[in-house]
Amino acid sequence: MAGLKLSAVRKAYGATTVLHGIDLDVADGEFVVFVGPSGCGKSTLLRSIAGLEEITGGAIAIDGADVTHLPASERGLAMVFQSYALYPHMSVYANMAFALENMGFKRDEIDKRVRRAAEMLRLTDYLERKPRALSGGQRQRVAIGRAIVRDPKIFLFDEPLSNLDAELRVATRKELAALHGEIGGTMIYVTHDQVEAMTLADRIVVLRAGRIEQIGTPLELYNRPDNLFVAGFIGSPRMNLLPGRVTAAGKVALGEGGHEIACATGDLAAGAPVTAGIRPEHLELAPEGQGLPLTIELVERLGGESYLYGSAAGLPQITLKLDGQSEHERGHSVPLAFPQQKLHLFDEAGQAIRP
Amino acid sequence: MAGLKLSAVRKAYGATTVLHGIDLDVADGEFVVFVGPSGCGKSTLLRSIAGLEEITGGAIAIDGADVTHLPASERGLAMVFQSYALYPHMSVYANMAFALENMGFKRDEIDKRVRRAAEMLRLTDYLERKPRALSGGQRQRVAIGRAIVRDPKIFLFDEPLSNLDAELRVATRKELAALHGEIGGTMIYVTHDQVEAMTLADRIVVLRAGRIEQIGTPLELYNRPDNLFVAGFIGSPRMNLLPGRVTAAGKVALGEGGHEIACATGDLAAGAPVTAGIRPEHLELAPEGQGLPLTIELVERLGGESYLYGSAAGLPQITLKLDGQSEHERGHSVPLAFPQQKLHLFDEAGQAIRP
Amino acid sequence: QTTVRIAWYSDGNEGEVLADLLKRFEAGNKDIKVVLDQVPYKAITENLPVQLASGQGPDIARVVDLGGVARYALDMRPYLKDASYWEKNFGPFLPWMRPEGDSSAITGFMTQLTVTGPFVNKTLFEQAGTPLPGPKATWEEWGKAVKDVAAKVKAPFPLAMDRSGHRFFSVAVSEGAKVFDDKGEPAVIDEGFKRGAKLVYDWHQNGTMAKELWGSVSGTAYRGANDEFKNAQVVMYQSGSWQIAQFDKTVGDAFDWVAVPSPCGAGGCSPMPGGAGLVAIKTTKSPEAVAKVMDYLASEPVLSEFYARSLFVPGHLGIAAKGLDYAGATPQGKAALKVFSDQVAQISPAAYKLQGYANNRVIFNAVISRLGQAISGEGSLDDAYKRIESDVAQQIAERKK
Amino acid sequence: MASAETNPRRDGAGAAGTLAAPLALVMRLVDWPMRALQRLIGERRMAYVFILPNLAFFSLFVFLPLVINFVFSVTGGAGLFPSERPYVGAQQYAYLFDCGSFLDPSSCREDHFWRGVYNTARFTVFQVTAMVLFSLLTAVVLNMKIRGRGFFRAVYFFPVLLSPVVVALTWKWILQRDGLLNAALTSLGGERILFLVDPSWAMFWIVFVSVWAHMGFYTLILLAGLQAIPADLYEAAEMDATPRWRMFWRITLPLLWPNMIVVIVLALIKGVQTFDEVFVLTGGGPGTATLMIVHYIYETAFANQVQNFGLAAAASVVLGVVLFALTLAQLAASRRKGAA
Amino acid sequence: MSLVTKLATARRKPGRWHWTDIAAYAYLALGVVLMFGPVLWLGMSSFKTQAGLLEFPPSLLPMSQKEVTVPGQSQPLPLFEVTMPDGTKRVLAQVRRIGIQAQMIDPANPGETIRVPIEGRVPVREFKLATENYTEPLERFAFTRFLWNSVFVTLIATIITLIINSMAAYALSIYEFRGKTAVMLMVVGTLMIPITIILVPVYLVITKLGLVNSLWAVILPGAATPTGVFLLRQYMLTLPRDLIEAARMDKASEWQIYWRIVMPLAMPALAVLAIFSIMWRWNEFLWPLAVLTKTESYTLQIGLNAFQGELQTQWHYLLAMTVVTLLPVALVFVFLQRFITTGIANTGMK
Ligand SMILES: Nc1ncnc2c1ncn2[C@@H]1O[C@H](COP(=O)(O)OP(=O)(O)OP(=O)(O)O)[C@@H](O)[C@H]1O
Ligand SMILES: Nc1ncnc2c1ncn2[C@@H]1O[C@H](COP(=O)(O)OP(=O)(O)OP(=O)(O)O)[C@@H](O)[C@H]1O
Ligand SMILES: [Mg+2]
Ligand SMILES: [Mg+2]
Repeated sequence: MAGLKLSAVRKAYGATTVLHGIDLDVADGEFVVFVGPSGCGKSTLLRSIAGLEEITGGAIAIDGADVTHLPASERGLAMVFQSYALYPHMSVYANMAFALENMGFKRDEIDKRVRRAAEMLRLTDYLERKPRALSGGQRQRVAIGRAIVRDPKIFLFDEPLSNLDAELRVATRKELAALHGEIGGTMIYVTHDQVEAMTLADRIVVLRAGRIEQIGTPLELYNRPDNLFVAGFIGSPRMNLLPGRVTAAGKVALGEGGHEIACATGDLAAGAPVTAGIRPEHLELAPEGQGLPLTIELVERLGGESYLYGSAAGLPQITLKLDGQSEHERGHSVPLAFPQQKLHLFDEAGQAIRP
Repeated sequence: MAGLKLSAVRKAYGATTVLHGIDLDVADGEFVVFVGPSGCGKSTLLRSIAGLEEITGGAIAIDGADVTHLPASERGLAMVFQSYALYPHMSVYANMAFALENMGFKRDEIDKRVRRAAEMLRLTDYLERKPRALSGGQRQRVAIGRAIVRDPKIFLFDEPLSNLDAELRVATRKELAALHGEIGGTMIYVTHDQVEAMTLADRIVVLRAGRIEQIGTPLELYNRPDNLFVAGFIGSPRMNLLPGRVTAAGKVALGEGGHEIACATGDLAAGAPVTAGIRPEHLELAPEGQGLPLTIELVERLGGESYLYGSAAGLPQITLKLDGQSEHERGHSVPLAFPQQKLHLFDEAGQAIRP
Repeated sequence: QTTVRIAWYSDGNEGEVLADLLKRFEAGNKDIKVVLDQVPYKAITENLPVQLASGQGPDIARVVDLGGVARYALDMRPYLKDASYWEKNFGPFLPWMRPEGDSSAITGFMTQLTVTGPFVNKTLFEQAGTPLPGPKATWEEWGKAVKDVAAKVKAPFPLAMDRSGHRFFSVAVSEGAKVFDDKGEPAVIDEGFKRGAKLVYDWHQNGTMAKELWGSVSGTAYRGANDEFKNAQVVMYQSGSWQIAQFDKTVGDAFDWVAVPSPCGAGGCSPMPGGAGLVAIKTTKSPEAVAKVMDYLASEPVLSEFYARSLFVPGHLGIAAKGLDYAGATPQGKAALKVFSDQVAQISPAAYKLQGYANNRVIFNAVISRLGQAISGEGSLDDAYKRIESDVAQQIAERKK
Repeated sequence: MASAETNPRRDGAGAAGTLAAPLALVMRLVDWPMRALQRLIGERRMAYVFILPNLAFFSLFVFLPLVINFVFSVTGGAGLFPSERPYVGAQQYAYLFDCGSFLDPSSCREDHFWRGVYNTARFTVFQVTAMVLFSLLTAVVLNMKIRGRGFFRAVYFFPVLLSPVVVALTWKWILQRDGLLNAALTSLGGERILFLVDPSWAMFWIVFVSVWAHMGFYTLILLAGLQAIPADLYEAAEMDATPRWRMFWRITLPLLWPNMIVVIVLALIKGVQTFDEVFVLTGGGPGTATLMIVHYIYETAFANQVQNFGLAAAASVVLGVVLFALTLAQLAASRRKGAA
Repeated sequence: MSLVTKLATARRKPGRWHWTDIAAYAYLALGVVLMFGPVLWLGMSSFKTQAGLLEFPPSLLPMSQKEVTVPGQSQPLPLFEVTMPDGTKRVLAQVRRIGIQAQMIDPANPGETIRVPIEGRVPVREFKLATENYTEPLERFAFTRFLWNSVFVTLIATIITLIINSMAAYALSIYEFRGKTAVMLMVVGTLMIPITIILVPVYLVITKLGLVNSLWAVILPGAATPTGVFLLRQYMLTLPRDLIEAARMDKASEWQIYWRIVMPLAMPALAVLAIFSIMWRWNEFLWPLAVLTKTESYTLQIGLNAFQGELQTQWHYLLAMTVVTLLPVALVFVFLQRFITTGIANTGMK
């Protein structure tokens, strides 16, 4: 187990720069998740850490030792690929033993380790099978097993669950959390699934176009996004982001309608254009006659909760989440209240205004 | 636009029967969704309706006319495939025009129809592109456009959104709902996505191993599942299903611990084994010292809501959904209350006991 | 122990016979091991020259292109037991195997002297009720007679002639072709040649000859009609002495066949001589041993046995003079062998000269190739004449470079 | 049991059978020096180590001979070693291209070369056309849901494994005057046809035999292409009420096109190279009606008494240039497909 | 073409016979006859006697004339069915033939001689395999020696080819390195050079290496086949990159990745190359003929062709020996058949 330190890591393919100087400290035993939109460089960063890509600039240190120019095979890391990359011609056992053989372990030591990992992952019955005779979830576990047996300094995961179906994804996610609890290794995990990131991470790193937007615990990101991008990216359904304008300290007028809400505006002068953000689950229904009137365009009732999509003059579509099975119908108008303590405000550059 | 009537539709591949007599009436303009676990025969049923599979028994009538032995090309239906099945060598325009050309339409009529559909689907700018130059969502729209231009009697969809990523899926789902509102055609839609089924359907047909388990509106299925299967299948996260035993009329003891809850038991005699079901969102925290004590094993905080997974003596893992960011931690014990009106009870055969 | 390797191709059973004889030699000469490498004929014509040119050849080789290989031949004279025996018995043939400009070397002997000549299906003549033309009959007369017979008995090949330079020149020389000018340089196209060529060309035009042999392949490829003759589809087959063994074995008593003397023309009644020589190769490491083997094989009793068992016309004057008893042959075969042996005396000087000419294959190949084209309708005879002359000139020029 | 599975022998070799065990051992022993080497020169430069053996063989037995061949083509005489051959410059090429009119081979100095060129061109065009049509037809039939598909595929592929000489011999035995085909013809009351003596028939039959022998290979390529066409496209087309013929022209053919290009180019290249089969079957005849370029080269270099390596080499250089162009065309075509 | 269109798009329902099915089966049946027929015919012909081979019309099965031993005759006599002048038919044995008359006797009644015109007799024949077509040449030549040489050449050459070609293909498909394009161009450029046209230069190289008459002279020159490199490379390009990277993460050396990961996964392509290599090597004729001149180094193809003389070809032997050399190909075909169809389809010969 080991810590990891990235200093100004840059990566360019020819003329296009994919990573623009990434700085990151990962503590020993920490579970760090990279999220970000497709193509933002998550995989590239992970592969650079692994040594599968040569970085263009900066340095990578594992446990204090510089590994920037070490080939992948000598960094002592383990990686779980999105495709699992199991050796299709080898049995599960051989798949797990392969790395140990390469490292020159004795036959009985190999056997001991493989069996222990197999037991932990409930794979003991499948050791003789070839990967193609396994289900998706089992394959995924073999891929993890292959990483575990080596007792690596750091585990790297590149969207390991994205090939599983919804139900299995949930189950495996929970297993992964349990596993981290059990072996406690340093783990770096790439995903674009909200829920995975929120539930697994000690810390989340939000990437965008090769730059880090914010680093923090899941709830920090949810509760206090640093900027518009993070605010929009974290949370599902997306936060409602409504353009507005500061009318006075503590007052923001929304959209063209100019509906005024109370909101901490920090140092912003009156007239400054801002964006007010509020999550669908935080919007409340105001008492009749007050609040912003919202004309409902679509109602989705999922049983346990309902989503209302509606429009208000001069504002983008607003999503509202209600518990239970809402009675509202398309065409109804409901008054919206914006609870002040749940509001987020962003300045013209998209930076959060902290109260 | 037309109605559809299936009478005792059977389908067998050699010795294995895939559909065991399906009866279904779809009204003109209705949006019907087929759901069910993988391999239950959803696609087969849809393809049988389309005429791509010859059925082994029963009859299919469209608008009252028997089409059982008509080939697909003469049934006048349109289908959107999971893979979209766009002709890769033809432009978007040609893809949409292909069917019309086959049907012998005049050139300007074709042009008119294609352009109208393209407009409706916001594809006008892409008409000259080949499918490979389109994004996933655009391709999906082309596939729908190809169906629309023909003005078919019924639209058939086989998991049309499953190849899209999460965000796009949500957006397209809403578009589909809007489209149905606009053109109002009869639509039959296969999915295994809970949310799609709940939000799009007028009625949902739950299939299991080639048989219909229940037909009803989404909320009917959510609120009043006919049996254990539907109860477990509809709703996410799954309903907690807890084995128990009737101790007296209106009383059920759960698991080995024998925690007793109040519940309408219908005609069941004391001692009858039952399953009690309650959805994670309906479980409540009881006042301290009362209720079933649940030891928390895992907490997932998603920001707007939290899931608690815990165990109680002799019962399977119980999931509990709480609004907001729960303070509970792993290892804590919380007391559970089972609100009677939210409880579902199923007899030994899995049939719901209606109060 | 020295090893002597012989590269040998076979048409019939001569390989077996030789192997037999060599075994006896080895028994008497423990210090010499003789290995007989039996190869396809193709290896001798196409690969042996390359091998010899690169110094990789065998010690002894059975070759047909005597003039071509002569450059690589070993003069065994210093090593032979009795050179005069060789001169006496192989005299006329020794020059064939000598390098150009050499007039004394002894490089090998003829394993077989071939003489071209026609075989006739006598039974077909009988069935047609046509008498056989006499011994001095001309080619024209034969042509008419066989056409007549074929028409009566519905044989598809009145006259067949191997697609080969030797066979053609047996006609051309009889018609008076001289082939060389006074200086000894090739002058292939003369009146005699043209008469012969016209004859063959016309035969193809009027159906006396079928296009299948001369017209069916290109270039220098050989085609024979022995299979068709055996199948009684050929009335007269202009081939040569080497066919006897085969006919003897495979025709059986299906019909009567006879060899007849070479027909005549304006230039006489000469057949073409030819054959395969066994030649010692210069690059050998042990010329003494080679000479010893050759001496053994050329010795009269051994060679007699060889000729007799393989049913070859002897290329040894002494044996020829004595006459050979072909013990294994049927009366028909014996008769035919006699006819051919007698024909040796009829060979004209022009024919000898052509056979002895080092580059004779250049001439043969050009003639076959170009005449074949004319016969199959690609160009006229005159075109063919021009091409033959230029082909010959070109290749000889290339060789001299 | 588990350790047996991990034994590299089992992993490494598969079908190679008994040879596998010693081979695996050798390979394992090779690993030590290889690992050391890798440490020395780095991971990426190992590529050179892997390419080296093949490159060495290649240079020695292909590239060097090609160079020697070129040297032959600019020298003359009958000598075998380049040192024995006088330099003649472009003379051999001049001979080849010494023509009154390129359209009339008989006006050329090397008329057989030009006949070879025209015959080869004609043969190639016919052969490619027939090859494409029949392998397409066969692939389409084999792509149907047919019982015993594997067997039939094997049947059509089987002649590909025969050597050209066997192929030619087999058919010669059928086509000659007294062959099977004429026997059938005469027993049906027809006249014998001299298939290999009539120029048009001869050309027909060499095309036929060539298609017979190689069709299986191209069929497999097309079959792979057909199978790569997603079935749901046909279903979509069916839903679109597409008539059958239109499905073939508008869907099957366009989507099969990349494979068709491969087939066309490969067949083209093979056609230009044709030699053995035709040589044994017709010997280039009747006359020179089926004389191919390679046959000309062979004959010039070997069959003539004066083996004219220089002229043959010049002709082969010309042929090589043509083949190289065709190969590049194939590459370009497949590139374009790759981009597609 | 309309047949093609129908066939191309035929999607039939199970259990129903569309006319295209019938057409397809008919076409396939024709295919079986056309593809197997000629070779079968060759095989059967190889069992005919030299005379039987030439007869017209040819008999389907190897037949030969029946013979009887008749008392008083030293040799067995051939049997004929004879149409007598009165129209009756009798089976008679022929004693001799003189011109167009044959002297015959009735085997049952050997005393009486009957004269028959030769057109009036038809040979009585029986089924008989002329196995001597096989045994004679095999006895005459050092068959086992040739066989061993052929097997040795074929196997060793194939192994070398597989190894060095796959190594090169591995380098060309997995790595980026300087000079890669040049190497690729060289491979592709020579893909289509027929050996016939560089026979002499290669011979010179072999001579200089002193390999003439060694089996290595046959094995080595063809080992670095451009076709093999190309085919294997195309296949390896389809292997997932992830596997190789996973192996690197697993601390495998490059050699191990090649040998333990890439090779097993390239098995279908290797099998195809193996099949082709075996065929090429086994059937090779022109080249061994040029470099092998000693009996003890002959391969089967040369050894068994030695009865092709200048003036005569002994067809019965030639056919029989052709069949002999065909057998291993047939075996290879039977065993590796399943790889052929999948292999070529996937080797991206596209
Ligand atoms: N070999 C390459 N050459 C050039 N550009 C590349 C290469 N590999 C990746 N890129 C580019 O680098 C960027 C980052 O790619 P990367 O795979 O890291 O994205 P990602 O965040 O993992 O996306 P996803 O969520 O889709 O997996 C992309 O824009 C991609 O196009
Ligand atoms: N051609 C076929 N032959 C035999 N069985 C088949 C065939 N096609 C489908 N089946 C079987 O029919 C059953 C139903 O398949 P179907 O594709 O309709 O399932 P599905 O509900 O669409 O599943 P999914 O959600 O995975 O798409 C499956 O068990 C499948 O194995
Ligand atoms: Mg990625
Ligand atoms: Mg399905």
